[in-house]
Amino acid sequence: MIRYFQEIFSGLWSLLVGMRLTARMAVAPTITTHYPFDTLEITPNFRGHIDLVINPKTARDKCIVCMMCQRACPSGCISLKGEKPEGAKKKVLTEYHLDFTKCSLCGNCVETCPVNALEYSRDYQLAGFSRHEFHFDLVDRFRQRAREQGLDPKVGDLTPPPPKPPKPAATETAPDASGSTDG
Amino acid sequence: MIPRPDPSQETLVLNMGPQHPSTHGVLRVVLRLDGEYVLEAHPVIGYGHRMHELMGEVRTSSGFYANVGRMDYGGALSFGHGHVLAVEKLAGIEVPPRAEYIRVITTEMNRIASHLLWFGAFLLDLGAFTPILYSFDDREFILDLLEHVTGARLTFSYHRIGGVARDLDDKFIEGTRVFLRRMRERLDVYDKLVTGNVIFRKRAEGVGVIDKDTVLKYGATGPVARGSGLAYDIRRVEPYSVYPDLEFEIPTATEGDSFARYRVRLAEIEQCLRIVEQALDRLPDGPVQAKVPKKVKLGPGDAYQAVEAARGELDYYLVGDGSDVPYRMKIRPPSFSNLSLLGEVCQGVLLSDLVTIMGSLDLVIPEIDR
Amino acid sequence: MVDEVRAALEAAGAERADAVDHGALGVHVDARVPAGALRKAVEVLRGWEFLIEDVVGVDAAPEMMVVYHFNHVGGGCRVRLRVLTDRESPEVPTIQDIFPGANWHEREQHDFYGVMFAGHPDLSPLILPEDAGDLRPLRKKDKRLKSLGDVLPAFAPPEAGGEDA
Amino acid sequence: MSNALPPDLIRLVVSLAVVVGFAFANAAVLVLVERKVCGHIQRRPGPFEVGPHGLLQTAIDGLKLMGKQILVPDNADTKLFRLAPILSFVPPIAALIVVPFAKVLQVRDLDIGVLFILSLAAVNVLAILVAGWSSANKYSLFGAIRAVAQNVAYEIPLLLSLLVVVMWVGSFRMSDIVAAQDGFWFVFTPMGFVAFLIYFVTGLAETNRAPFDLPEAESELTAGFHTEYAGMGFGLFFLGEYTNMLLMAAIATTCFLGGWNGPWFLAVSGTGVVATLIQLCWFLVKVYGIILVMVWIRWTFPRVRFDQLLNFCWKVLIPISMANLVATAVVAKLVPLG
Repeated sequence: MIRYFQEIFSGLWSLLVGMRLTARMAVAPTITTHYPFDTLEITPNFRGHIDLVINPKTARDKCIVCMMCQRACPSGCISLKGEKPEGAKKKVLTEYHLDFTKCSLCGNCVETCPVNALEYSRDYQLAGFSRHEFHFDLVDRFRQRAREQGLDPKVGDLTPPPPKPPKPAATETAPDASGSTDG
Repeated sequence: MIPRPDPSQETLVLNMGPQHPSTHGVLRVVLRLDGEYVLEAHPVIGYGHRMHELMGEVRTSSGFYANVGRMDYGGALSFGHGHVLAVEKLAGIEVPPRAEYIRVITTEMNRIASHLLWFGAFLLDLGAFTPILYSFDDREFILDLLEHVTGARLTFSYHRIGGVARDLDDKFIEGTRVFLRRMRERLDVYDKLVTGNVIFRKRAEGVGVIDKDTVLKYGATGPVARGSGLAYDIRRVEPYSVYPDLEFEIPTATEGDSFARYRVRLAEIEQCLRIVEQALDRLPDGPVQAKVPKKVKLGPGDAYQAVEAARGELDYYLVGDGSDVPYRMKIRPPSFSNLSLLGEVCQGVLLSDLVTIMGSLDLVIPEIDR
Repeated sequence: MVDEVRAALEAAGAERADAVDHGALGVHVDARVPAGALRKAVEVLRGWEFLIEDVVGVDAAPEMMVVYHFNHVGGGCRVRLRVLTDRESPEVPTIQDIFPGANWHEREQHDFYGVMFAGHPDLSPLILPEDAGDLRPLRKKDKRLKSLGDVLPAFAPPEAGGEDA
Repeated sequence: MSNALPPDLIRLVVSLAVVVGFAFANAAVLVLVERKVCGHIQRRPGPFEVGPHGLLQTAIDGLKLMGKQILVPDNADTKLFRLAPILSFVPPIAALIVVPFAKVLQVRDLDIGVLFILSLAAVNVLAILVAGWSSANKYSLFGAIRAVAQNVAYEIPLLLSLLVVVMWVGSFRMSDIVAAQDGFWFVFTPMGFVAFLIYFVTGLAETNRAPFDLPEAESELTAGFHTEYAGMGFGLFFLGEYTNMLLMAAIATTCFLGGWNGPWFLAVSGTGVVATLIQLCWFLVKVYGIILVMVWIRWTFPRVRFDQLLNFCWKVLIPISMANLVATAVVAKLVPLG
């Protein structure tokens, strides 16, 4: 009989303890962010989809069209094309397509790139009405982003760069070899 | 054999799932009910099957690695840890100690996050709506930290064969220390709100008792085994990584009921905090990435790597044929075995208890389906 | 522990049960068991406090292999049983009555490889859809198929007995 | 011409309109209160976008519900399926006519007021049963069965705890009960306090509020009896539920917390406009105080299990309320009240 009442009272007490806690929480300040008006700061390390690195001096991309990223991609979502301008030694990137619908954000492309021509974007508000909106044309994005930075984008520019004489053999990084995996 | 309606009996066949609030994903449980009593429970899995094992056999190890986190969205880092360890074992790659410490720190943080996710979801199954928001508050803290170091919040893709993708920075270390202090205080909130609550105790105590023998027969692991009195934790029984250097206990409970599993998980959060604290203190300097050949050749031969994921023992069985693509990759996810005992445990329980039991097993369906 | 288990497995009919380097291979005991002796060997393990880990099929050229993993709850003794079976019509006895946990693992391997587990009560598709039929997704196509000896040196030509322990 | 309509009838119609309006307004306010309280307990602001601090959220939600298509499942019993929501919200509104909001603010002062309210409140279970049965859905049926078992069981301690008050006052009439508590509320007597606690718990169960929300237990039965309802059908169930809550709180206020009486030092017992307004304020403060606690409880506790719910009723609530009733009988005999 005593245990019967004891159980009722201890049970009631445990309920009151919980209610006191939620009451304290109810008067505590809220911890949420009022999203569309107020956004959290996003970490610089955020790995979104990939983008081409803009070289701010030349307003060019760094890509050497070595196809390493395309080969490293486990999902086959990268396809790129390059052309050799007349008289130039290196290829110039003309097309870079990322099929983001298939991308699993593993980062292999960025890490295998021998010249660090790829970077992660910090786009996270990705939503669209059709899957075609996620077939990114990175060259196009490059142009837009460069303009936003006040540069005149020279991506896919097939006219050979005029200032050749100053450094004849300095940037002779071979497009095929030695991608160390340290990032 | 899936129960079918039988007009000769006064029983009801109820399809619970694949869309049901408490099956946590696309799990379907076919029940034969007598009133509210469950006569038979028959889990049907495979709705989220993506054939990860086949992908493991056609992709290189580093290419496949991104898939690993997709299996267990709750504890992606444990899955990644197991995968890189297995590959490194078969390829004979030495990992720098700093990288191994970083792996342990992040994995344990992820384990806490996973347990917090479970905590909220379990209470949601029992009809308490508020605890999930409190635990998500803490979980957000972890995810923010992990996002800072790995770049993603859920599918981290952080490990690399022979190391990790990015070194820890001071912001992460400081943030983690803040988190350790904060989490210890928050455990008190959970105790007050949930552990002591009489309704919760009545709902969880004595419900879904799994005895030791059932655990052995079905190969259940993780908190399910430890809640039944087996101190079976791969981090201790088969130490890997730097766990032998760290001091921590394996919390167990003997009752084997849902409440025991609940207690084990909460106690594990505390132990994870201890591990993270020690690992941070001992974090050695050095590189975080070993030199690995461009093509990581596997085998020939086979290797088995067991790690303790948040839900139990996770095993990778890799068979290599000398190329950089595994010949066979078998993943043994913990929830697979943990779920398989549901049919045996759920005989004669109430429908509400079935929800409790499923919740207490901490099922993650994508890892079962793979 | 390891030696006892080895002895018991050999007594139960295992062709060979070797102690292998756990650090390098992840198991302590690597045993090769003929299909006929599998159930006996598994019963031996059931007698001790072993828990079942998984059942794995490995498709290879002359014969395919079904691998069973068990672990002792105290640690220090992970056992691998390898059973070879015919590739065209693979069949091994079921162990689901000894370790009920093997039920799902066997069904899964049946899904993936078409291995018949003789005596299994219900080999309906577990993970694959019900209408999967004879899909058997993990069966290697001819191009990818390798001989067992190439993949696992221990199973290389009969004269090579060198175990990598 | 002018006496064609008796003034009493006009009064009744007007009052009924006011009561119905009040029921709707109450539901609108309570939905918002519930979401706001829930939000703050969970450390988020709750609805925030529509109107200042989200005050108009319910209005928008109501509009949305009205705009939605009314879906009737194929196998459902269409007539019953449509009847159920109406059955759920009309009786509690009808019951409001005997609630004394102030000394003169009462539509009808029936001499069986308490019985009238309880009998109308009990129709709620019928609505749930009809809804669950006619939906032709197994989960709905489970919800309906649970609701019937639960409400039938909890009706007993509910009545027993109210009988304590009735026995004391010697009348079922609401105004008598309030009058008997002038400056002396029943909740401050030992028997009254126990009866109040029991009444509160059973009230939670009768209105299917958490932790006794088994008929709609969402983690078990997806949404229980209203799984198949969408649009305004669902909205009417909501309306009924919140009106029921109001009713339960109103009875508790009337029977235990002194009705429209203020605390003894602030009691105003006149019949003038100002006095009536003060009395109304007191009444509403008490009613919404009780409802706030109900909401607070809902967002704090897990749900009980079905057998525990019934065990709790039969093994704890009924014996205690019986004993309480007997004790009251003895005391009332020894210490006659007024």
